[in-house]
Amino acid sequence: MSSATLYSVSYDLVHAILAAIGSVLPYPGNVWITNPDLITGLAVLVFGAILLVATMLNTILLIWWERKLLGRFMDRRAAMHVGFAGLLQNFADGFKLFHKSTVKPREADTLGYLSGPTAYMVASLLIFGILPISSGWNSGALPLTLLLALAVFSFAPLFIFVSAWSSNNKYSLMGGMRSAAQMIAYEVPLLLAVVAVVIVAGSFDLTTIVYEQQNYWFWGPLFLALIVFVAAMLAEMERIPFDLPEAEAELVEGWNTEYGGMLFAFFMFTDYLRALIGSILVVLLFLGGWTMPSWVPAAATSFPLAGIVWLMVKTYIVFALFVWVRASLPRVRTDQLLRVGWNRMIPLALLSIFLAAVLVTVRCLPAFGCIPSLGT
Amino acid sequence: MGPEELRAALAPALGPSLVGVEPFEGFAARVRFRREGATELFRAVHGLGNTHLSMVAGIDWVDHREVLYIVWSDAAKQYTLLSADLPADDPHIETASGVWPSANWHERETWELVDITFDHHPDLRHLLTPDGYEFRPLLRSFKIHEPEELEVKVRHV
Amino acid sequence: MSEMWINMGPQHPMTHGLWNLRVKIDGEVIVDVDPELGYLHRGIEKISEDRHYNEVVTLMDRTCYVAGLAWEHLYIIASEKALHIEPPERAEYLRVMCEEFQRLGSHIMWFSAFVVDIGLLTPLLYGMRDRDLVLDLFQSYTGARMTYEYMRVGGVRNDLPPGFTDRARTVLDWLMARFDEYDKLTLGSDIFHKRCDNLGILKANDCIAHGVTGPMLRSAGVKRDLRKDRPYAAYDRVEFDVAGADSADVTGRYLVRMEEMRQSVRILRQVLDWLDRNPGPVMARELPRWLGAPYAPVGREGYLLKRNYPKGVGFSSIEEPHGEAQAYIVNEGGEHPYRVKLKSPVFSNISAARQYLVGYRVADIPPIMGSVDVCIGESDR
Amino acid sequence: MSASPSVRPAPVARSMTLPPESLRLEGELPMAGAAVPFVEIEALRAREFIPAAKEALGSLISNRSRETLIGPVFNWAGRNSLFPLHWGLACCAIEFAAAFGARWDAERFGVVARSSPRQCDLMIVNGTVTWKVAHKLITLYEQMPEPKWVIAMGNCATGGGPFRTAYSVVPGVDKLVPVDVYIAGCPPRPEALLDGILTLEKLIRERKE
Repeated sequence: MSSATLYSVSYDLVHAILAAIGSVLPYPGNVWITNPDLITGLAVLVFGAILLVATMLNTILLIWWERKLLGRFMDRRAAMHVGFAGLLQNFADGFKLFHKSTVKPREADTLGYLSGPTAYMVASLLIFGILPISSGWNSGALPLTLLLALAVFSFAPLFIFVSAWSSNNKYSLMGGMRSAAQMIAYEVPLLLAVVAVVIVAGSFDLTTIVYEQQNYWFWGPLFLALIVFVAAMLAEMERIPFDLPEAEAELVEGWNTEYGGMLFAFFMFTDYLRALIGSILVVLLFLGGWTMPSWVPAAATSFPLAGIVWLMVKTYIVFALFVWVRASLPRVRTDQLLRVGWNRMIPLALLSIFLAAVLVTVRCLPAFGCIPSLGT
Repeated sequence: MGPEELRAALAPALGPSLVGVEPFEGFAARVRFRREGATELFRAVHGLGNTHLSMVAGIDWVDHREVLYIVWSDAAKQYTLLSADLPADDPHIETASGVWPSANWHERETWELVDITFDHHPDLRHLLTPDGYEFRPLLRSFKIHEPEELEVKVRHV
Repeated sequence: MSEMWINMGPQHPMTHGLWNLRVKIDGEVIVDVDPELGYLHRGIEKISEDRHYNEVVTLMDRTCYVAGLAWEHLYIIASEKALHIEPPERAEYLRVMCEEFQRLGSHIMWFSAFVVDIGLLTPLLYGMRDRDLVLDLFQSYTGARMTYEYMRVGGVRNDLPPGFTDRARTVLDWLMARFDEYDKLTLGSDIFHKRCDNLGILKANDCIAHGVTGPMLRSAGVKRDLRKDRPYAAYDRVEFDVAGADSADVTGRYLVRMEEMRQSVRILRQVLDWLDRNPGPVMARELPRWLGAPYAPVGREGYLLKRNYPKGVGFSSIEEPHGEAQAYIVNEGGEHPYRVKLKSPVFSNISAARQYLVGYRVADIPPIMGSVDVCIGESDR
Repeated sequence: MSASPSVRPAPVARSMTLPPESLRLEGELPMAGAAVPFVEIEALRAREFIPAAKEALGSLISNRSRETLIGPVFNWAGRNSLFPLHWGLACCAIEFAAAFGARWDAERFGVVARSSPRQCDLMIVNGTVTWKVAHKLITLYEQMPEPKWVIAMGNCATGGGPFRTAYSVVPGVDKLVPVDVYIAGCPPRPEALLDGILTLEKLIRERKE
């Protein structure tokens, strides 16, 4: 792959612009404006802005993708009159929610009510700073990317609970408590399933994990871990069949019952942000990230930004599977969900760790396949 | 079970409070009784296999009011109609909800719409009309009419 | 968390109508419930006292808005008895056809509402789609999708349009295939069984004591179906089986309703064949003049003409899609009924809410109440 | 510059640990890492910040450009994403549900029913309003954030319909909340409901902010 990274691109961009401005400025302005510290600072800002815009566009596209898919599953056509095939529908929703007044319940706790959704969104956006989306297209070579991403990912129940508690509504409170219990219960199998991947790949760095899969994607040998990871991820993303916190039938809208306007948009947006993160993590950990098998013609993998394109294609396919699950499964109950989490998922995850350890030792298992790149 | 058998079965337990048992279209019989013997009648009818009470209704006949109970027997596959006349100035009768729990809501409804009080009812509250609603709409004296022009004032709190 | 009361309703996605379920919960466990009705109390019984016999049919459609024709049928049988009028046989078959199609429509609507209570979104839309086919049939011979005003004292308003029976058979074939698809989407899923088995149990004794009827009662092992036990209209001339189950839980009610829909299709096929073979009049020949036209001149006070009218009491009891519905009509002469008393099965089924809700969890309320099949229009009247 | 008294105190240099002039290269400015002269400014408290920022932003955008640039965007957004309140009053609720079904699919126009009034901007009164539910309807309306609209669906919501003479029925929901669009029919067909929603979109388009 090319050696360019998102950061280097933004650095070069800022440098070129500032140099151009500096060349026409008189002394001492030209020296001041081409100062390397300034360029670094601005490059970080530009990097962040590009990432933010790309993330937002992708999330909105993801919402559109889900709405269209869900519509087709339901034998109807979903949004189609705003923009081409309804592509602008979610922009309209966003602008409208931005424009609406925000009603704060009189008895609500102001600090928690306002900061909860904001922190929820910011914490989820933070993960995109460290997710590698193609070779080198990340903020830098952090050795523990995966751990950091999952750590930030698991902040969410706290913020959900804060906003649910402070909105002073019984439905919100129950939704928030369910949400916290559910996320904490599924945090453990999620991390254990990741441990299996880490054992095989030998690194916590997502980039390394992806490169380990260049010859053989992990979904075959680590199928059990994939199942546990996807199920736990569904619970973490709070989607059907695990969407109890916002179970529409009994708790009106769950923990965001009292939220309207922009703060509701934050919640809605962040839910899909987390869905995007979850899908990307599935692709990175089990489906080879931005790499493609060798039988794919070279022309399809060598054009500029091919890595990102392939990663996003896989991500959207994985998300389509999540939508398929949503369209065809009923919702489970809280106690059943927690029982499945603690009684089934954790033993399965431990078993998958054991299998991974065996795999690393013997390199080949008849039923699970071989990992040729192991031990190199 | 025909009217005659029903009379034979009910008469010993009820005595004078049984006014009459007569044939009635759609029912096994129509049992007319006085309100003094209501509980005994309910027990006796329930004992004859009429385990399902399907409705309680009140009719305002202006000079008096009538309360109706329709019960169903799964064995005979027949409905039986029980009816009692109540004076219009003091319409009350013993509740049937001790014998048939399903009478509970029907009696609440009859109380609030036809103004027949059920003594010893466990929970005689408004059901269909709002709490504190003073009118008894299904009385003949309550006339419905075209609504007047009205302006609702909303007090914002 | 200590015990607290929460209001589920009147605006709540669980209610499927306008009522309020006050629930006392301890954590997630239901300790006590108190249903609150009356938000849709429109005084239909009172307005009926001010309407011509045929005008009351308009109100009956709106009494239960998912089973309008069944309620028309209920009212028409009672008022015909009160007025001593016999409908022709073809009209009786047409009414049976109406009621069975209405049962299909109502049960499919129930299916749509029930599956969304347990979180299944797709079958909701499938149900709405298939219900529209039944509504199209209604529209082709009554002219309306939901409020039909089709039945009249003494018969029905009009005969079927040409080609109707073939179209109806096509729809029935399509629906029979869809019922298997519904079963696959629900019964085929382990989560459905985890959610609905042994949930909301109401045993036969409690059902009878609390006046619960319809599919809820039949799912508890009591095969009481008024179409079989006390046949009305043409039900004694068609063959069908009474659906039943023994589990007395939500799954049992689901199975009973699905089986009832299949039996309805069976009845409908027989009725359509009969209708093809036996053309004839659909209104009684000798009707009083004032019944023929809904706006015939009346004496100034109404009672002036009273002595010319027959008097009587009419009672009818039919197996409505939700259960046993009854009408008790007092005719004291005149063009308006003196008293119309309607008994709604949903009213009794909700009144037993404490028996089948207490002890379960908050998350169980939607499936249980969904399996009761609440229609507030008829319970509040 | 001018002699007028300044309200704001003049900036005061606090830290004067600059390197001596002789050690500084020509043209170099003190940057991060070196000691910086600390300039005291009036700190705005967080609560004052929001109105101040709004004022500053408002002054950046002239009224005219607000009308010509921003207004249409929000107007377009508002009219194309109407979230009705998910509730059912009576008969019309069934047709309301049918309008979201597979055959009519109101989501094509961006109409998605939400259960919480806080997230809605359209209340479709789909059925008979009784006096018992009247104050709850008003509460729900009050809970919806501005801008909000009301559609009276069907004859009952418009004027009481066949139950107009009943003792318990409100003869028209416009007695309780302001209504924007009335839809005739008992009940209106789903097409009529969609037509009502599109009429409302037209009304919003012609509306001045």
